[in-house]
Amino acid sequence: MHWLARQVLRLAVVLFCVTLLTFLIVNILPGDVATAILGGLATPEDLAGLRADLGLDRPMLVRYFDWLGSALSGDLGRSHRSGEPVAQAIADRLPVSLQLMIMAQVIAIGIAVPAALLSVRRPGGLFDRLSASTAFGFLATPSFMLGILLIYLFSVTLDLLPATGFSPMSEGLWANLESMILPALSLGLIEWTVLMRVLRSDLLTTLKEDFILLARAKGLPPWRVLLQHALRPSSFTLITVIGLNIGGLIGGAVIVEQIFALPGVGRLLLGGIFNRDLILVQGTVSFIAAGFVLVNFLVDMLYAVLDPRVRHVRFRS
Amino acid sequence: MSGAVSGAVSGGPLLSVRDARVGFGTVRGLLRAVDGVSFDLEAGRTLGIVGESGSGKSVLVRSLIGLVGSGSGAIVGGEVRLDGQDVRGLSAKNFRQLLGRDIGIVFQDPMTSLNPVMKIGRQIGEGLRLNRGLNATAAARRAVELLVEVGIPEPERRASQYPHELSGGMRQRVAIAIAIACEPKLLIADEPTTALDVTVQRQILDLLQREQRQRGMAMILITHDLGVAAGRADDIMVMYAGRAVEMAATREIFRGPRMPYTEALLRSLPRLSDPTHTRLSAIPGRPPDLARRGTGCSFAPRCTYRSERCEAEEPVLSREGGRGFACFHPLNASAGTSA
Amino acid sequence: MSDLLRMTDLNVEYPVGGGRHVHAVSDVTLAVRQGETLGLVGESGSGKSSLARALLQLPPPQRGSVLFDGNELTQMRGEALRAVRPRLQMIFQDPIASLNPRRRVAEIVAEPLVVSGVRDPTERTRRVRAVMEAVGLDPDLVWTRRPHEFSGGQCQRIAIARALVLEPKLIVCDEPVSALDVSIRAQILNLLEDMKARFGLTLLFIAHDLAVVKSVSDRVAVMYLGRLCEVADSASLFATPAHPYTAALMAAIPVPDPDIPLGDTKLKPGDPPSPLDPPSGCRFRTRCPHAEARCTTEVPPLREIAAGREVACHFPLIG
Amino acid sequence: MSASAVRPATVAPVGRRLSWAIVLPLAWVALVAFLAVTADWLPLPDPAAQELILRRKPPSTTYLLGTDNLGRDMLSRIIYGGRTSLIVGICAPFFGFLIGGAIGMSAGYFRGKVDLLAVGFIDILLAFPTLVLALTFVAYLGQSLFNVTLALGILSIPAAARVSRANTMAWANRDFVLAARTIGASNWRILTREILPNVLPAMFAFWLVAVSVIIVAEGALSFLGLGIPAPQPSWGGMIADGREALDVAPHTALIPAAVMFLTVLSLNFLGDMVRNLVDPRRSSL
Repeated sequence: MHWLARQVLRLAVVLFCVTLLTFLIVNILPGDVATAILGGLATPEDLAGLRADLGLDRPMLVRYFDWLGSALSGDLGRSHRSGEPVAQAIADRLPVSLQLMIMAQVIAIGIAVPAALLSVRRPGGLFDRLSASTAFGFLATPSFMLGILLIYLFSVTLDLLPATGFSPMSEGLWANLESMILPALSLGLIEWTVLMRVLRSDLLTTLKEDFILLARAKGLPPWRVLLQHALRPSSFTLITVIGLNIGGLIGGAVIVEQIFALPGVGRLLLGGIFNRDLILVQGTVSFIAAGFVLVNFLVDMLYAVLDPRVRHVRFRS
Repeated sequence: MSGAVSGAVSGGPLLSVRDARVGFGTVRGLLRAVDGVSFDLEAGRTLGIVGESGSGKSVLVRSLIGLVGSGSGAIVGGEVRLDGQDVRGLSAKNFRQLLGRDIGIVFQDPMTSLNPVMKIGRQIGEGLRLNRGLNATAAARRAVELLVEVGIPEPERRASQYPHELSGGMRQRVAIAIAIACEPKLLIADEPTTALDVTVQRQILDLLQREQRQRGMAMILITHDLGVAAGRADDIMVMYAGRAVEMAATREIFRGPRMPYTEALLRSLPRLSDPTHTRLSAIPGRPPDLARRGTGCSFAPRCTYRSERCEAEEPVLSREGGRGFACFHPLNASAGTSA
Repeated sequence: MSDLLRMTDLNVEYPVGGGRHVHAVSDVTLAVRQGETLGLVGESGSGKSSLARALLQLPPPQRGSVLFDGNELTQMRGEALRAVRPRLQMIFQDPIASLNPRRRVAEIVAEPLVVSGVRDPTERTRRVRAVMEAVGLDPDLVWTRRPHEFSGGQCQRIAIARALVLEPKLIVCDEPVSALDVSIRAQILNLLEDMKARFGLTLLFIAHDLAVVKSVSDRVAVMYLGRLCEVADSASLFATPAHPYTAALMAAIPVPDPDIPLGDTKLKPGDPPSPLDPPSGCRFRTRCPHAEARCTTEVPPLREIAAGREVACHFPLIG
Repeated sequence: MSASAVRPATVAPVGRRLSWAIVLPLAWVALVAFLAVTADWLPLPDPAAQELILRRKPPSTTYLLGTDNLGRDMLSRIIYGGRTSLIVGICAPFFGFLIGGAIGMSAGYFRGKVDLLAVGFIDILLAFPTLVLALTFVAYLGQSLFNVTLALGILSIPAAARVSRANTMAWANRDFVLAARTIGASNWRILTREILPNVLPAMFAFWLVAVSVIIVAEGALSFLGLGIPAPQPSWGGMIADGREALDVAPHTALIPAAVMFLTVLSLNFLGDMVRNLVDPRRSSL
């Protein structure tokens, strides 16, 4: 498990650097926090008081390690606007963001995989060209634009779904889904295009391999060749891209939560940024980055489980 | 004897190919990869198809069994009969059945011809389940037996491994096990040892030959190595620029080639029996561009015997005493008179 | 004849992940004499290409010395090594990959002159034209074209021209014809022989094909799993191989003559071991028909058994 | 040897023909670029001039594309917004590719410790979801054209570094690089003369796509109100403004959306085409 140990170490180093970098950005960059919080009319005494309150008068690295110490025990500090513990604020809003991203991912994969499989059955054929053009169109549509178009279409014109607002699961599954479907579509309808293109391209490469010819020579019907022989060895880039694209999805979620007024982590972060809520921003950005790093770490593990060649190299004792 | 390639033998050949053609549409026009090749192959015999890269030998054989075609933009023509049955006329389903039951294939590189993410036992058993109706347990048992037969030690353990865990020679043995699993009548070996070392090549060729004899299969052995063909084939077909230029029993080809290309190729080979620094008789020039072929014999520009006729007119494969050659100025005239 | 190149106790290792190392070349001592062609034969994994790269210091070997034309290459770095390089050139297996696809043929052949400081453009043009003509390329036809417009054989001619333009003393040919078509090989082999005579070259000719090696080599060295098995002059090695591996290699070669019966390699069944985990003692013992207990424990040293014949075997087939 | 003969020759790529699929995107990008450059000399109303009585007017002969919530001329704002998008879109990836390209090429060529450092650096920058990092950067740097460009430029470093590193590694293993070393060429000469010309086409294709990605990112920042500061027009900001009047004056959101869509679509088309020319095998992603 030599490899695993090294990966965990690498993960720890990356997490350390990520939180440190967040801390530096929030603290070094120009703009005095105390002035920002109290406004231009505050007296120097008030400003100094607040700085002491926030611990801004101590050296930066000392503050960072203080923060890191408490962060490791689950304490991300308190928002100096609302006084709410940051960890609690994130925990409250996380389910909404997670639901949004999982639904978006399900939509994306649910469209991408069948579309790619149908496309490669006849490369250059009608379905292939149609799905490629559709994908191209969606690829050129930013999520904020798609969100508005969906609102215009389904809420303003057709009046089928609510334009904004969130209904928690406690108000019933349908009400919850009704409020989440447009946000999830705004993300998923863009995400699938990337996944489809990746999978299609890898499938086409795999289908040129000799082992596919051999599978055909065994007398396997085309759909079995595609599903049993081609799909699995073609899905490794897809898995990597799904992991990497979660970053884009998080960014998209920030926007979509804002458009649809969903109480998620992204909106919490935006609020923090607009209010210059230093501790809240520091905590939220670190949390998001750490989550993203962890997901990619897991994807990397999954890779080793799915690809026997990688497993062989990595888990040889 | 040379009956296997002369055609029209009583009882009928196992495989009969007439005027096979494969063309690819390219930016520069139609590329005739295979241009009107005909041959017969009888049960139990080995036909060596010899040619350089681009001679069309692999494309020819793959087109016969439908592995070139849909999707690749290839245009395939000609008639193929296996056991008297018109293969090209079969429905897709019946054709797949024929392919799975009656034809086995071994490709050049066992690294790429085995599925990297599927266990070896399953890859062998797959064809058995599909074409011989075995259930999973029976197929797995048979897969282990086949591994024993192709000379793989610890067959049970190997059956549950993935291809990358085996050496190159072992992988090719697995590929042979897959090819012979359904007791095919025809075994196609497409450069089966080109990716292997000489000492391993020897073992693999021995194995192929043993299986072919034991099972009475017909075999097509595609190779660029005249040495490999000399030791293993009953008959040889030499291909150049998409055409069959000479066909004969192996000994006749090596003793008295009729087509100047065959002769030139044989003479250009360095041999262990020659002393060091023996000057090789190189063939000048290089093979023609298949998309821009002019009139006349494709080999004419490189041929020492060429005449005006060779550049103006295309020689057809003529048959003479059981052997065929496509040349206006055949060599070794004592074996027959020129056409 | 004096030695132009002398490798002593050369060792090449490289990591393959998981803390494991391939022992690609182990304790090889071998000399190439001025003006000769030394053939180096081995199958994949024998370390013959690693050896070639190590003696060019690309990268330098882990241990051992490489004495070339009076210079100890392993001790040299940077500018000093660069000054020696023009005398020591290399030709590669894949001629297409060995030429930069984005540069023109004239630039490719002139590059060694530019790098080694020939500043006068007319002088460069003169020398490039001369060497192109020598290798059978028409300078006016190829000058501004790019490598992809040529076939493999033509590309190999361009690569040979590039190696020759600095008038080197030694050229390492790493499988120079194995990527070429059968009908082209003889052209390139003849060209190498011609160039050797014309420029007074010394060649280290690496190949897996015994017949090709025999046709060009004065002496032959046989490698197996990173160690030398046998070194001898070409005629006696092929007449009476002393090492069981050499004998097996010769018996395994498919001969293009149906009347010569297939030889018996006498090898034990099984595949060659992985270079990651070579056998103890004699590395060939797992497949050798003559192996005894001593072969497991004791590495056979390369020793002289007759004049000009060296073999690394406890039980050589002759002598 | 013969396996290569079996691979069917690829059918002529569609992109190589000069078709509408190239002409239209090229024409659109050229039009947007031309208008953005010449905006100051065109007879356009001031994009910031408000005319509250004339707010939310649909397109007409006076106002070709109508007016927005504050009665500003949409056409003028679209053209000036295009200027913003193009400045950020072109400069930010250029900056990122200059630095990222250098890092990636050094890492891919020298390997070893240099590679380890570079990969670590890339990993850390990649650990931040792009938009989140951009938001944080801009929020604390302050909103200005320069800062937005700088932030997005920094964010394009890791992608550029990855592309150039992967390409460099693929080329650095070729025998012609080894050949250059056997003739004694210096690392600098090998990097600039042998490897760079081979890596550049792939980088260019990627840059074209990066331009469209950055235009979208700038749009997103402006949409959230954290991009180019207010009176200066920007497509993302216009869409955000128009969203408030989606029910009464949908054109205020839909027109800038359509313009942005067409621009991004055109750039993607051109990027895809260049990539196909560079490497026919990697036809997607």
